[in-house]
Amino acid sequence: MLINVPETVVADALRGMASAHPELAVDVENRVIVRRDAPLAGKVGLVSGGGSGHEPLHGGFVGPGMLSAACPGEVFTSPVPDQMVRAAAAVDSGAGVLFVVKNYTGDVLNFDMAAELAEDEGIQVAKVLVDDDVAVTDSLYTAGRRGTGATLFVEKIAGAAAEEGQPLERVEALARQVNENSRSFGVALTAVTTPAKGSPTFDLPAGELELGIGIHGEPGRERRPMMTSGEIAEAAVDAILADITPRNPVLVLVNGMGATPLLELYGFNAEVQRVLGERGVPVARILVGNYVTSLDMAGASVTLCQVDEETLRLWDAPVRTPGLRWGM
Amino acid sequence: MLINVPETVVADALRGMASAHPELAVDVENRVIVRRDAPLAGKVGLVSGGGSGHEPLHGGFVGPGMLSAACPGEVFTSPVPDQMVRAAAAVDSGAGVLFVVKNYTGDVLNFDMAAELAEDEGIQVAKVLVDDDVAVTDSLYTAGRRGTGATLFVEKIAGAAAEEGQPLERVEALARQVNENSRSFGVALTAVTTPAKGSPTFDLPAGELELGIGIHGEPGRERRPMMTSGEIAEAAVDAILADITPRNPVLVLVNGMGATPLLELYGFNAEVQRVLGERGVPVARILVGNYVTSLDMAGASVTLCQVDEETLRLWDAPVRTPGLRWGM
Amino acid sequence: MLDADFFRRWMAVTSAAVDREAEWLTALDSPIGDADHGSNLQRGFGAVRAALDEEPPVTPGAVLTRSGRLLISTVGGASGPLYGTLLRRTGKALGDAPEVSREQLAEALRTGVDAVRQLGGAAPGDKTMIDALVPAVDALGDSFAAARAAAEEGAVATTPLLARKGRASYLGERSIGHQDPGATSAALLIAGLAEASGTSEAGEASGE
Amino acid sequence: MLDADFFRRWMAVTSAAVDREAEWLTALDSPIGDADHGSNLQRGFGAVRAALDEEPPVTPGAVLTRSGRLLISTVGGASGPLYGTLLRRTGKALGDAPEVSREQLAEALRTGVDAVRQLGGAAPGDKTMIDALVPAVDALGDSFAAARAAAEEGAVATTPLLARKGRASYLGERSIGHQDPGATSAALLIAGLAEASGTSEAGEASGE
Ligand SMILES: Nc1ncnc2c1ncn2[C@@H]1O[C@H](COP(=O)(O)OP(=O)(O)O)[C@@H](O)[C@H]1O
Ligand SMILES: Nc1ncnc2c1ncn2[C@@H]1O[C@H](COP(=O)(O)OP(=O)(O)O)[C@@H](O)[C@H]1O
Ligand SMILES: [Mg+2]
Ligand SMILES: [Mg+2]
Ligand SMILES: [Mg+2]
Ligand SMILES: [Mg+2]
Repeated sequence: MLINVPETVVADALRGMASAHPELAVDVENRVIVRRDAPLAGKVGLVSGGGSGHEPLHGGFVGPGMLSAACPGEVFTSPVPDQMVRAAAAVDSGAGVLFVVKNYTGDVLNFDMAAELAEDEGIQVAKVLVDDDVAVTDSLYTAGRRGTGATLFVEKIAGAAAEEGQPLERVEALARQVNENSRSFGVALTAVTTPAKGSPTFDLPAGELELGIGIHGEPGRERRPMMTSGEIAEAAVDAILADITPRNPVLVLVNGMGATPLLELYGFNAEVQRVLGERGVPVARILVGNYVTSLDMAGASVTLCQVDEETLRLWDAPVRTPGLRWGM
Repeated sequence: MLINVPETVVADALRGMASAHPELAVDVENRVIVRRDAPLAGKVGLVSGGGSGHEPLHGGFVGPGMLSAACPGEVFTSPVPDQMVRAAAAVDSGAGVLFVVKNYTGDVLNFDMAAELAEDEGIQVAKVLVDDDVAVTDSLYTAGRRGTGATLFVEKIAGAAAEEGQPLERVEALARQVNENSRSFGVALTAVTTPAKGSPTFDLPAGELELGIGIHGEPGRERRPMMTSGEIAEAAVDAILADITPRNPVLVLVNGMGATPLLELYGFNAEVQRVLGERGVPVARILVGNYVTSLDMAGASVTLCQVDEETLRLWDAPVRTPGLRWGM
Repeated sequence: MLDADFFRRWMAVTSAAVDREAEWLTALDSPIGDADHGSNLQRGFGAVRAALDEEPPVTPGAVLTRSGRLLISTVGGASGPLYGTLLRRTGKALGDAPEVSREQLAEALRTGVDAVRQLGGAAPGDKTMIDALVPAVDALGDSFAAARAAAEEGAVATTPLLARKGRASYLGERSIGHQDPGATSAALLIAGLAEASGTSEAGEASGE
Repeated sequence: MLDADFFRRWMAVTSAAVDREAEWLTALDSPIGDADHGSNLQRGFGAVRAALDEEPPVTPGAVLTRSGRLLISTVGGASGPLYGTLLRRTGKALGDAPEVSREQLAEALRTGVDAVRQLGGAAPGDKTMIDALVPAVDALGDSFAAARAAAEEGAVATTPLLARKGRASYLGERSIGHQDPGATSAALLIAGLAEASGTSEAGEASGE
């Protein structure tokens, strides 16, 4: 691994972000990344965060048109409430703050505690849970579905609404709507190696793959002999379509888990588009790249997000962050 | 690997690019990626290309402010002259075409043949060789230095000049100047696996690294026991500074080879910036990410490019490509 | 009776145990989790130990509330808020008494465990730390050693269970056959009581 | 004398040999190159074979110029222009004679090899295909079998050399100890002459 010591990986990365992105205020010690121009009068603050190792998510999505601040935790470990409270205080203009929380026990608990503490400090806080992964059985008796690729859609679309000055309830409702209209499915071709462990988290022989994986290096729901890109596209799209039947056009995220070459990812996108075409799903926009990653895991995920006129407009709105940028 | 069969990897990727980037004209059969608005009256055409497996280079750098067209070869294999002639014909407005060629025997020979053929068709062609890798001994009796990270700087800055309507000689001179002022050095933490071979191209145990690697999965100049990110930064920067002493500020590219997580890459950037600071090298801009990759290789390269007021202005100029985008 | 010193020792020996077993905890967290449980708790209990050394609280309750708050502020993940809440609520339940009995601790710890159950929504049998903590609290009335044995048994007994909470639940059937890392660390925490009482084998005699 | 049919056979057996040895060529290209030499030549000679089958040229020269142009258009990399030039220039040198002697082929091939030397700038001893081609052309005056033996010897003799051209040159000293993939494929090409002449063991007797 290209690191100094496992203990400083996150701090080192934040130092590196600080120098590469002078447009962001990176507080290395307290682990918050904030837009330099925050708080903006009348603007809702959008705060997210989660374990590190998913870059550019979330720190790379801070900037005009997207997040106001991000809180990076240790690798694959949700951040602590102190970070979130600090971020909320830094971005709140009085218009309130929306926490975008991926549905993991750790993230949920820490953001919940932070929301309580921030409210004690007089900040109005709303929360939206992202839980788009159809590989996980959803039930009242489990931790529910985990949040993966849809996070990008939620942060972008809610971020655009906040940038326009829409009020907290509206930004929250949009974020919830985007999540409800999003579904993801991922596959892994290799296991992940975390700095702390230093070796792959599980054993995955070269000729096999894991279907239905998350973004924390955990094994998936099922192991299978290697499949072609076309077969994987069918498995992923069909798993999603078994859960949701898009009537409106969809945004498509073909997301690399980290170590899959862009060349392969584009090829995978070709197959995903073929399958969507065969299944009659209309496509509005396509994004291909490494956006919600899992360190050095090889593999990919597909996220579909059904949009209407308004959410598509907000998706297309200008954004200026290290990880996603257009229109400015 | 996330592929169908090795034989269709490049064609599959081009189909995937075509759907994801409707703003580009992707000719899958003939393997050229062209700006939809080309040729633009009076504008110099900027054409590059090379083996596939380095994405986003070059196809991801086609668009306003950068390349007019790109020719992707097979994986790690330079494209054939037919592609380059077709690309030149597609983008030439009469103002001439500049070929940006990475200095590899295959690329040089094929672009040379293409230049002859294009000139036969009445297209004015100039060529610039990129040869920035200080790990390779430069001599009249060898193939010379290979072209790596500097390609991005050459394509961006020459592309901005072409976009402004500067004439061929000027665009060519700028490209040459950028190359002459650029130096790179790379390290590999893992070997690469090409679709055709299906297994790592060489054996690199987990506790060792290769210093002075290129972008085609070839081993480097030297194998060493694993070093820290800080030590690697020192080795890379010092190898560059042994060859060039920047008097002006530099652009810094901290480039991932493909499988190194962005988290580690940012951490590596922190160390590169520390070393540059200690060596007294003034820094104008920093770019961190996977731009000139080597499929699934883990590792990173550092490129420094000394700029003056004009080249810095052209670097900052708007660009709108799949791989690099700002200002529009 | 157990004084503040005992509780500081408890935290110290737990921290040492976590250091010693960090790799194992992370290894347990690999096949059914995200390979961070060991480093998470090392970070947290390391911070607890440092803070208690620097400025030792003078009541049992203060030691635990302070420790719990520190875990919440330094661990993150699921285990940070859960263990943090466990210690904080237990500490609160102890009030500001300068000394407490083992029975009082057992009662307070039950309050703490209930808070964890409420916060995380896990019931016994869901393959979480609850499966070590609940039997430990039940046995604590008897002795530290009994509590330790019960916790260890509870941790081992998570192996055949299907996970319904936490990351392991994502694996469905594939979570079966692996011991839960959080139940394992909970057993370390409970074992720390016996160790802190100075007689890890004959914990019954001491600590009251 | 050698007619167009012989030259088409030459290309066909070379294509078959490249198919057979593709993995080996790519394996040789791994430690000192970029692991594509086998697939490069397979693609090229596959295209050559298909084109010659579809529309067979009627003179030896035309077979080779056509094949060379096809290699240039389909292979890419260093070997595409180099092998393409080799065949194209050799074919041009053969003119439009309907039949040529082995001696005429040897002379034409020398022109082709010279063009490769000029194009790539490699001299004998630089650890490239030149190290198989030059001795082969020298021996071709004697017999196909002699040419084949010389080429194979030349290829094997690249192993201890330090590469000065092509990708292997980037490795400096580390290029020593590996056989050059291009010299190896050049030996396959030359061996194809003997095979095409129908008497790979007694090539001397045939082909003239
Ligand atoms: N809802 C819950 N209730 C109780 N304990 C839980 C719950 N979710 C997870 N745990 C415990 O937390 C442990 C994992 O902790 P850790 O690895 O530090 O956090 P994370 O899962 O966020 O990576 C699990 O082994 C389990 O015992
Ligand atoms: N300048 C040169 N002159 C002659 N032969 C060369 C030269 N450069 C490379 N070669 C030959 O080409 C072979 C490599 O071909 P190939 O792998 O197909 O192309 P690439 O190096 O572009 O990947 C080398 O083994 C060598 O024999
Ligand atoms: Mg975790
Ligand atoms: Mg090649
Ligand atoms: Mg964990
Ligand atoms: Mg090669």
